[in-house]
Amino acid sequence: QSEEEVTLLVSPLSFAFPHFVFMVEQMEDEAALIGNVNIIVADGQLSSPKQITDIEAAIVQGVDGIIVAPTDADSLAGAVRMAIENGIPVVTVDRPVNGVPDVLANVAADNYIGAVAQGEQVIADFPEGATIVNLQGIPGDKTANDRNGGAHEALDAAGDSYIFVSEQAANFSRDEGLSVTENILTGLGDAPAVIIAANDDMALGAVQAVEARGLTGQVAIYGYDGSKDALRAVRDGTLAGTVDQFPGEQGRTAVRILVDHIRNGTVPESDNILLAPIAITSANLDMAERISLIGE
Amino acid sequence: MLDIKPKPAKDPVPGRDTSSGAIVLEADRLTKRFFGVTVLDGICLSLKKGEVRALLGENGAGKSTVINLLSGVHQPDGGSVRMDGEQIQFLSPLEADRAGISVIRQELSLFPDLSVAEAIFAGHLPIGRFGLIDWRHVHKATAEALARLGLTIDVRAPVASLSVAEQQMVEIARALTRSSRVVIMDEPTASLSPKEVAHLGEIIEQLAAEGVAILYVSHRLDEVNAFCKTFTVLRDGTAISEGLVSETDIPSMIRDMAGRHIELSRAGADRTQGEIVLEVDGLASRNRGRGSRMVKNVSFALHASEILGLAGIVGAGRTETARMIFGLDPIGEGQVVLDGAPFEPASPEAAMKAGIGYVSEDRKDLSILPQRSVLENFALTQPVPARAFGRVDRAAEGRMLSDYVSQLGIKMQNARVPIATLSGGNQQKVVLARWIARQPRVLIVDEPTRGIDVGAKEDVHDLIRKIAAEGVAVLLISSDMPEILALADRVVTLREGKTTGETDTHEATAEMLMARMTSHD
Amino acid sequence: MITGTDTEATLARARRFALLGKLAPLIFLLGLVVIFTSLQPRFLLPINLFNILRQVSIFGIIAVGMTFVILIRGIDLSVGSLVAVAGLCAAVVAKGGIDGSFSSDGAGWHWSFAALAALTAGTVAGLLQGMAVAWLAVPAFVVTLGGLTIFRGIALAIGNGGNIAGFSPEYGWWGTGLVGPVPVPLIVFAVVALIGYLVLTQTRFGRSVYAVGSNPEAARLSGINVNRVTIATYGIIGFCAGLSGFVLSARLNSAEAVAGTGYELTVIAAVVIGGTSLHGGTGGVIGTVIGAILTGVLINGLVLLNTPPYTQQIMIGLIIIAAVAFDAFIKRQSR
Amino acid sequence: MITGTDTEATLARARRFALLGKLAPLIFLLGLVVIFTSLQPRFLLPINLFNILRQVSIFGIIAVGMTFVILIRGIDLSVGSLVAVAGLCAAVVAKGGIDGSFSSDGAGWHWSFAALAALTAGTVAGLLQGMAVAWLAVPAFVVTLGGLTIFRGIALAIGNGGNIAGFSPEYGWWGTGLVGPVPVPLIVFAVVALIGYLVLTQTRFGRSVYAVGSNPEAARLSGINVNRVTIATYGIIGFCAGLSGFVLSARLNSAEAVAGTGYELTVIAAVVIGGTSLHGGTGGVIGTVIGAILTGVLINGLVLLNTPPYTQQIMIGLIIIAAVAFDAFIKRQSR
Ligand SMILES: Nc1ncnc2c1ncn2[C@@H]1O[C@H](COP(=O)(O)OP(=O)(O)OP(=O)(O)O)[C@@H](O)[C@H]1O
Ligand SMILES: Nc1ncnc2c1ncn2[C@@H]1O[C@H](COP(=O)(O)OP(=O)(O)OP(=O)(O)O)[C@@H](O)[C@H]1O
Ligand SMILES: [Mg+2]
Ligand SMILES: [Mg+2]
Repeated sequence: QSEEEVTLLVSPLSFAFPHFVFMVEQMEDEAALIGNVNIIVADGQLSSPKQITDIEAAIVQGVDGIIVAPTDADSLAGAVRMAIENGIPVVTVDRPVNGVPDVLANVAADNYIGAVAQGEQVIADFPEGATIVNLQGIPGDKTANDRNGGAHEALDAAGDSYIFVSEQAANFSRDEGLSVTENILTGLGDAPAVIIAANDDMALGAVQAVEARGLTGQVAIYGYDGSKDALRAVRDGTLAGTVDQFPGEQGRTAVRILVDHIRNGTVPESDNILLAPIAITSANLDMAERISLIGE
Repeated sequence: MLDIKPKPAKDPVPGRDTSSGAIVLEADRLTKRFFGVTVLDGICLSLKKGEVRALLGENGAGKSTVINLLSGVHQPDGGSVRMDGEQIQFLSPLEADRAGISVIRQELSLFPDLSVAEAIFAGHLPIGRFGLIDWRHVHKATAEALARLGLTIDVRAPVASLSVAEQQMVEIARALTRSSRVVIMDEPTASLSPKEVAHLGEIIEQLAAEGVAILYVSHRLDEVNAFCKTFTVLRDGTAISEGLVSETDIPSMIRDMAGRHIELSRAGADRTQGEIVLEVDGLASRNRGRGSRMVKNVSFALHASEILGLAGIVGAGRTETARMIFGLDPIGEGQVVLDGAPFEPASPEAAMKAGIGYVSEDRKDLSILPQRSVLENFALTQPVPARAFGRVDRAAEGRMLSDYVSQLGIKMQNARVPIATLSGGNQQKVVLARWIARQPRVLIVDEPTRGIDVGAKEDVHDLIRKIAAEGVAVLLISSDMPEILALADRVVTLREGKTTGETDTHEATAEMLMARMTSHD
Repeated sequence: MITGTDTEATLARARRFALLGKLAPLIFLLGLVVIFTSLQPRFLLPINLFNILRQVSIFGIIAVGMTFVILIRGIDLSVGSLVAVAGLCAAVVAKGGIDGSFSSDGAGWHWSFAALAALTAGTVAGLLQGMAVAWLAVPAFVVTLGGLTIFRGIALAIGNGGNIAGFSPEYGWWGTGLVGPVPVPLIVFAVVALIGYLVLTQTRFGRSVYAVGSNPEAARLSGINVNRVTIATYGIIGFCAGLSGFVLSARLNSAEAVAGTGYELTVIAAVVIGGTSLHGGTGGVIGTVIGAILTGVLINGLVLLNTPPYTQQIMIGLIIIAAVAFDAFIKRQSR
Repeated sequence: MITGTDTEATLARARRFALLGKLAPLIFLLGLVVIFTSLQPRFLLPINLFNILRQVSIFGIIAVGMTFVILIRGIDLSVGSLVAVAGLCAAVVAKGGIDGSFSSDGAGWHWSFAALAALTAGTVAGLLQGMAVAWLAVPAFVVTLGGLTIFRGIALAIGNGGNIAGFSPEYGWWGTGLVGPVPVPLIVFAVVALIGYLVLTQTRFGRSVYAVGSNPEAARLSGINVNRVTIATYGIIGFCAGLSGFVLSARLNSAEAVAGTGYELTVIAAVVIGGTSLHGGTGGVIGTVIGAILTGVLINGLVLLNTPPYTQQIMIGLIIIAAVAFDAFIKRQSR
């Protein structure tokens, strides 16, 4: 086993989402574990051109490998291709890039599939049907679209008894999750049975709005991401569930595959490693990746 | 000083101009209201080919408003404008401009960032090959127009670097390059010294000879006498009289304007000159990036209870001297001594603390807060101490303001209207009042009666004499020679940034001062 | 000038018109309320009105400060990021450190220290920006655009991209408490607006603000220390942003690094809708309060009507333009 | 006034100083390049320089248009959203319809029609905003803030929130092609900048832009049709945003509804760094090109130096402020 020094660029689509902050932390941890692996991080700031810029700069810099969580599956193809042409192996995490078959591997837990799991959890908890409020992420954002699509697929297929009574964008923020939910609750008159949110922050905002209206316990709220706050809330019963797509495991796997390839030329058995996201409720709380972090 | 020759009366019918030219522009019963207040009430006015007509009136009489109606800035509420006998409506200044009317506005309206040449040609830049601008022509024509006015400015210099008077000349040059049929001049000489005024007189004569019709607004009646053939007097928005200049005299014009008899040039009050308060010794401005320094060597002493005149032609450096004393510009060399101690204020705030006040010559850009009320504009220098917690004492301010309103005859609806809605002269009075109310020990007034009518000018002069009698040391910068002679106790002349002489006013004559202001020895 | 033909009646008419000009934003707001109520009667429920006002309070507090800044012809694009920094500063103090790095058993400080931390952070940041504007002669747009990026970076660094959550009930009271039926943030907003109003209309400093905005050169020539007024003004908006950040963190029971994103534009819109001119010198706090409420009503009403998100964005843009166009139109008419 | 005692020498000196004032952004840029190169020699590799210039081109094209708008004292916050709308319009035409709703076997149109669609969309949107500014007397800040929201909403509606991807190689050439070693977007940028420069300095329209920005009232009184100049100017920036949207979609091989988010501030920063005053009337395209490159160099250099992400944001903010402060300082000295 060679111990040559390896430098990797990690380019997550945004550093303002705890999901990716955690993922990168786990990558750094894995890199330290392996030894002699340096990780450079670049913030994609939710912008394809910015991420392309970062990758191009990394190519110039001569990194040994690139791990990218692309903002958009199509837009980054050119930059990724350029990296590979320059002999730099690329692993995608979170979602693949389209049209570049030479990517070493894609390590992902599909947002769409995770949202399907979220929807199915709702169906499992409310077999008779439910009125549903849907809090969406930033309009146009790929993650927001996938999570919205997945939830719809599961719930729309489950029949007419699952009714979306209101769907509004709350931009992944707790602030807007709270105020939008306040507004929706007033507009509806009858409280919905379920609120699903495309991330945990919005879900936690919704929890507060529901509490303020004295509806605690009457509305089941589902988040997405399995963040520390959300896991605590699930434990305490204020949140009905969340979805974990194992960002840490994704990150660690990606680092392992890439470093292995650079040092030993190993090619992974499959170039598409999919982790199945799962819905987390109080019943399976211990399966959540960040459960050890939430303390008592 | 102007050489005023009485014109021979060649018109037999009094009040009617029978010169051969056809009527070019005519105002027919124009009426205008602002905020429901009638400002013009059925004004009639006509301009013939080659005629030079004076439009006279007190501040706020409606002169500028007539001009605004004739040039498409505002629309009349009643009446009509005719050109060559045909009724015409100018919806914008653009249309009036196209019809051949060019206007020199009362308030400077130039382009600070553009070069002199471009400012003169703005909106009319000549096109050469490939639809691109013919810059050679622009620069040549500008140099010519400025030369006609006896001015040598770098045509590529930005307008912002010119003094107010030079900007005024650029405005005039702009109207001259247009080859218009009608030229309207709204107080073109308000900040000009005699030399430039004389130049303008020649040009007016020339234009009239070429058949251009000219409407001329000025508060300097000797100019009116020299330049104009006919006149119209406005009072309170109505045309009170019109006729031939040659058949009237200044006192009766004044009587028409004011509706009362006004005594001109009353003798100065007896004052006993006090101690030296402010002394300027070998002052020079700092040498900045562009050009050379403007103030090179200025010295004078100013006593309490004295009015010291500072005379000079455009660009002599009077304003810059004042700015240094008031802490607006850094001092290059020499020193200012206040009460026997060297004094170098870092800011106007510091100068004011030391008891100095400064009324700027640039009313629009440096003096008024256009959108704010008359009261706030008056109180800007904080003449009334604040109450607890920094609260302003509006009642006391209002009482103080109303004193000045009656003393200076300021015309306004009430103290709450924005100052921009007052006529130019009335704005000037508010600005003066703001400084006098502070009761400074040294007051520098830069062109204090710029744009102020004859009657009010006397009121302002009286006020300046009064504060001088109360012990204030007044430094009077004025391009208006009669004003200096009437008001100042002593006169210091400047030329090209250097002091060229000092005289008691009793012993001074206009000719002698002019010589010191201009001659190269 | 008043000529003989003018009666008291025409003068009174002129005054009424001028008043109408001031009332334009209010009229527009009432029109909006009427439309929303007719389409969705629940709009007028007291609970909904308090919802709107509670939501408005958070950015309304900043809008009061923004009124000062815009009155002196300035602008502050950094407020959103400052809200995040202030909230996180408060959270760090309240938790006795960054979550995880300190004991999580809540060995933190009293809420009042947390509030003080937020206010101090905001004010200092504001003053620093004011100094850059005044002394370095860098346009406010650029300084605060830099601030927007810098403070967001700082917020992300403090929270390590995430949030700090879970405060004491006393802390939380500032965001979620009620006094009678009235939400606490609304009371904070009302107090800030009242003080802002009094300072602008009754004090020398307020007058200087208008003077500097109306004609900075004239203000300087009249002995006003323009730099000092400028710096103070940015200090004020920094204070307001800090206060807002504290209240927001209390309301969310969490201080996020991404809090306040995009607030700058909402807040500026509220001030301008309220009739304060971006050219400085005219306007005031009353208009700003109306403008902020109008913005809140708009967002709430569209959600209540269940407008699809994309359509909502289009409608919000159009209505904001319409509100300001209406104001401009009335002002032109009343001249 | 030049009096007799002034020699040619002092005049020449004055001109040299004025020149220095114009060169300030360039000096700052060179300083930055020197620092980055000394810390990371790879910075100067041709491939990196072309990378920077290719990246700069996309928003540089818009910055040329923004120069016009800022010169007339305007501002355009909607450009980012317009980039998205234009890109999506081009994509819809190139694909012969919205993905899925039409046959996906590529029964689309030639890239030239796609480009035309993008340019038309941008120009029309720009003209509409210009009309609102000119005729409704709504401040440009408000109109284009509304536009920012409205056009983003439209972009989301066109793409139904998603993107439209996969164009013909000829289409893609506009974003990724090379002419010799020179990237095509860079050539587009250079051509746009050259035309912008000529229009501003050599044509009557260009000089009217300066006149309107320097003193709109005086411009009106000089017979310049201020409204027409205003509307044309917003049409120009709309055109530029449309062009940029087309090139960006070609570069990404995908038109996204979220494309161009935040461009407005980057573009305005580039223009101001380049020495164009937000008060209108002074500045020009040469400065803007330098400002845009400076912005690009900054982002690229910080990444090459491995600056941590949060620190990067803080540095970018500080350096932008420093660049403009340097410019202001030099200009003050040379006055
Ligand atoms: N835009 C305006 N809004 C309101 N009132 C106005 C406006 N313009 C002029 N006025 C009023 O109309 C009257 C006439 O003003 P005008 O400027 O025509 O006077 P003037 O004769 O030119 O005076 P001066 O010699 O001081 O320049 C004044 O009472 C003035 O307050
Ligand atoms: N900011 C400036 N930059 C360069 N030159 C200037 C500046 N301000 C004034 N000047 C020049 O300084 C000279 C003196 O101007 P100043 O205003 O002091 O003269 P003045 O005697 O008051 O005459 P005026 O009647 O023109 O006001 C003028 O020639 C003017 O061009
Ligand atoms: Mg007038
Ligand atoms: Mg002067």
